[in-house]
Amino acid sequence: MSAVALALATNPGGYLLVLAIVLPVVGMLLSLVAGGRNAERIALALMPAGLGIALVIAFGVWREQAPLVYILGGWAPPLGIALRADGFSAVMLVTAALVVAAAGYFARPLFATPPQRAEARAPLAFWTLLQGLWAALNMVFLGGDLFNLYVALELLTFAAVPLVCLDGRPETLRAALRYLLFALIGSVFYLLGAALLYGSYGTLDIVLLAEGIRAAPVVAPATFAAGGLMTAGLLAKTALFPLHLWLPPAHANAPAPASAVLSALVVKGSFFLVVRLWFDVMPGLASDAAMGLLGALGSGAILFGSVLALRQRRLKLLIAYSTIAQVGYLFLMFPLAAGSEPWNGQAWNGGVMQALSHAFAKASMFLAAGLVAESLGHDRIADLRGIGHAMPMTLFAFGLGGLSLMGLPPSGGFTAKWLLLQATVEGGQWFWAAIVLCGGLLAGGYVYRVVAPALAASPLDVRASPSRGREGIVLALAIAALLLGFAPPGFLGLLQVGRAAIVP
Amino acid sequence: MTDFLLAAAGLILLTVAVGLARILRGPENVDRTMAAQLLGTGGIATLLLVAAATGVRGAEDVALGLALLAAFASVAFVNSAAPRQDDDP
Amino acid sequence: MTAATLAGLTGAALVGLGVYGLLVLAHPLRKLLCFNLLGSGVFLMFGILARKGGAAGFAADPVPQALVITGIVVAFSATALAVALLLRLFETSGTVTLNPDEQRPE
Amino acid sequence: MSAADVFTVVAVSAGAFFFLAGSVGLLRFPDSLTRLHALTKADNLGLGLVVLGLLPQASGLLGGLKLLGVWVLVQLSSATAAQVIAQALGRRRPPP
Amino acid sequence: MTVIEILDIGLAVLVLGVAAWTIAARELFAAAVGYVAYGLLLSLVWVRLFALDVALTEAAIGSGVTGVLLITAAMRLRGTDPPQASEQLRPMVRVAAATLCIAIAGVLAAGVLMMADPGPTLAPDVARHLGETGLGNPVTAVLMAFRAFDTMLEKVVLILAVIGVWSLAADDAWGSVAGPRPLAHHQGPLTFFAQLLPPVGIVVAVHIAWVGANEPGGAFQGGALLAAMAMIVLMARVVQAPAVDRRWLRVVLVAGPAMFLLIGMIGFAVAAGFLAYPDGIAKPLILFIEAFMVLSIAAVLPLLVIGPPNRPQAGPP
Repeated sequence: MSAVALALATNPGGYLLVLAIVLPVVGMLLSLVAGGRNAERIALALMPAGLGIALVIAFGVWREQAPLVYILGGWAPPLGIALRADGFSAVMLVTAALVVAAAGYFARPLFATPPQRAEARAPLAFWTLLQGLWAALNMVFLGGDLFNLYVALELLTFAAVPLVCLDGRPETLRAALRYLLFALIGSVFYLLGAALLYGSYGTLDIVLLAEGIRAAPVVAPATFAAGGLMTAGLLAKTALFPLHLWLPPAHANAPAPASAVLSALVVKGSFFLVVRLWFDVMPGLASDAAMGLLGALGSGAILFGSVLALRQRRLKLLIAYSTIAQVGYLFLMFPLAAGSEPWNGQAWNGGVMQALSHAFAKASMFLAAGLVAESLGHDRIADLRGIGHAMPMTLFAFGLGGLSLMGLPPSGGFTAKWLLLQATVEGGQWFWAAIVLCGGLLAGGYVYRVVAPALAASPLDVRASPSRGREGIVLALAIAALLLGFAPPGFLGLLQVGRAAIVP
Repeated sequence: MTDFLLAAAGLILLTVAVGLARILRGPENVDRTMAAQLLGTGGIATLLLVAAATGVRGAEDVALGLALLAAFASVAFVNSAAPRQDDDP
Repeated sequence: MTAATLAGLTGAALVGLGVYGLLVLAHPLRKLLCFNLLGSGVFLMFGILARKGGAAGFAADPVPQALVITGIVVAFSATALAVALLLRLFETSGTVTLNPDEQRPE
Repeated sequence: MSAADVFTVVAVSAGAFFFLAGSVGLLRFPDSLTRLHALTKADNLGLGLVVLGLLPQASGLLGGLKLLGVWVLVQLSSATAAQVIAQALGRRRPPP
Repeated sequence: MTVIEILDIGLAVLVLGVAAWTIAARELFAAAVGYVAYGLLLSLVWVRLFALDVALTEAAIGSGVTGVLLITAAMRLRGTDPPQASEQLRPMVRVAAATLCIAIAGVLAAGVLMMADPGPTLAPDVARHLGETGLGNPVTAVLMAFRAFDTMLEKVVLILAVIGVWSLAADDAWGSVAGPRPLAHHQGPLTFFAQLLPPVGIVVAVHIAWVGANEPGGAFQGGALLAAMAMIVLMARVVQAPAVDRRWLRVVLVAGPAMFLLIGMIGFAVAAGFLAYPDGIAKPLILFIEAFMVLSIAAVLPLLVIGPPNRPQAGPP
């Protein structure tokens, strides 16, 4: 059977993809009906189950060395909708399950229903929205249809925006509203692009579109317009420089577990779709100039985000600006792996590894910052002297996360940046290497700014020490980022499952 | 016959548009609310005429829906223009 | 010129108008109105696809029509959420500006 | 042209005329309240005649009933709207 | 040029004119009213495109429900427009923005003019498989069968939006009645209207939801009209909105997507898989799901319009 025929039929194990999406949706609906403390119980109970499903999917993709496919309702595309999991989807599913679970268990004391009440506003909203967000992410990673992915993107936005302003302060409301407007405009542009593609090829299915574009004697001009519009919309949602303005206030003012999920996963959702677009929908159309532009914007993000991170006075804002910089690295994979260059697996692996390691590292750092803010009542960097002695485990986790951002061994960030560097050498595109190295140095600077004074022996008034369990969660995430640095070759092979079918 | 119905639809749309231009300018919100009301009636008439002329099925249901909603803008306006309980002296 | 082409051109112009309003209007409710104009322009683009895809006894391709219906629902939910956010912002701070410079300094 | 068609032409023309009259009234009358009255009267008559004219063209009994339903609903809506708008006007500007 | 072409051009000019008006209007309220008019005109355009299902949706949502939402918001935000001088743009920026927008619109217009006619279509595929669903309305078949997953998730989007709106409540207002503080005045004619209209409206809404299987209409349009009736009685204060923590309200909210999911999962056991319907009983199953969806939509839309609970529980002031 041809690769296209394989992508249009359900294969064994495909039903797991349905479960990965339906489980959190059911959890969300049940949580809303059951209400009160049950919302928290349901969410926390489903997290291990969801992680299990994600792991089984990843194992299935790795064992078969081929994508899992499920045809919904038995209606094959172009009429119906397919769900597909390639290697990238599989690792993102596992990452999302791990980070969501970590944020969930971390959030328990923050979003517990007060004992004297049957139900309270913030806890109910948090636990239902968290599950909704998780479902939306899984949909983004598995969707095989551009309009279905539009619905997934909107679901993601609707779950993410209210999480920003759960505390109801004007600053957070303003940040949430700005975030919402950016995200909505981004999705409309995405939808417009999808319309143009349907008008040219009569399908919204990713595999069929790629096939149609490849088979067309002359590529319709609308295809390029669609690519541009969809990319622009998705970049606004990913907060790629210079469309990053909404991100720092939103991510820095949200409650810590929400910040962790937003920075680690939500921006990756729209990035994932940019990758889908240029590597799966229109792999042959990625011109060097367009991919170079994406790389240049990424480079701008790395430098700009890092420099601004160096200048922040609040810890959470520093971490938020660092997200802008780290998102920039993701876009270096476009000039290196797409475009006219021969398929460059190292650049692809580097980009994916960056997405994974940043997810764990950034989640760990935001949660660490949350613990610091809870213990001190503030997160002013100038007043963090001595925090390393008061909360050694938290600071250690923060430092490990920082290691990954800098790209120092041993860490997933190191592997990612090393692979990207190797790809620049192979492709002869040296200038990107300078950006990677420069960004590493700047990251070193802003991490040092926090860690060095924190290690000073200085008395610090700590209101309440965090629980061991929550510090453990923060450390576990940092260790996950570290362990990615020891990923065996088989793991890197998993990342490329599904590529062979697309790239001849 | 078809052309006659379409011409009538066009004429009604035109008169409604002229009225619309006059009252959307205000000066008061009441005038503007009336603009929405006017367009509702004229829009339904246009819809029915166009549907009859082009033979599109199910237009009566669209008209019914629009007719149900005809007073919506006015009611919403009056509703939110009324003072709230705690504004009362 | 057919009704479909005309609707498509209207859609294109609406997209332009919507983006213009989003760029130059400061009030969040105005931006939201423009978002809806932009959205309906995009839906009209689907409309021309539907009409030009009329075949097999259908006056219009049903698939883009179904997508537009879903799209209208999603756009409405987005508007409702944004309006609620905006009203809450107004209630808590007395202003509706989105300008971060007017946030209190940290 | 059949008798039904003649009926349609006459009734729809009359309807369009009332719409025209309503808009002219709108441009000529000085204040909101009189405009409101001119408008609702003319428009409802206009819509009523259009509906009447389209009845012979309706698809079956149900279609005709729906057309009449549309007219009744619009009557009800615009009467209510006129009333509540007039009340709102009165509340803001008490009569001298 | 034929009459219909003149009419189409006139309609397009009117749509664009009203759209431009909503952007240029000086006052917030004027812009909101302009949008209501715009929504109505747009549903005429959809009738001209022979997309009656969309026209119904646009009439109910675009003009009706969104109109109420925007008008109410504009009234509550009186005095916030025009913005401070600091937010006024320099003319150069305006010109640059206009240039960009004309470029975007130009590219899209070129795309429209170059589009193949007849264009690519899935209509034959829909026609081929329509029989398997037992439905006569192809749009309903796409929404409820071929792309049922989208439709189910769209209902989840609505529920997430409700949670998002409710999450904006003040902490001490949780558990109280949804929506802002009540109005002081009950208006005689409004109350009468709100008692008379809903029975008629319910009949129309159920009719439109029911015929949706074969004619234009369907669960969403019917549900939206039902929601409109709920909004009328809420605005006229004939009934009060329910408190947000009522269990029955939560059940009604999730009923649509939950039933969709449940029957979808049953498909694993008795049909071709998730969201597949067993042969022969697809139509009754779809109508069964739609009944629950109508209920959920009728509850969700008014809740989204009236906003978060806003009355402290301590008791009336």
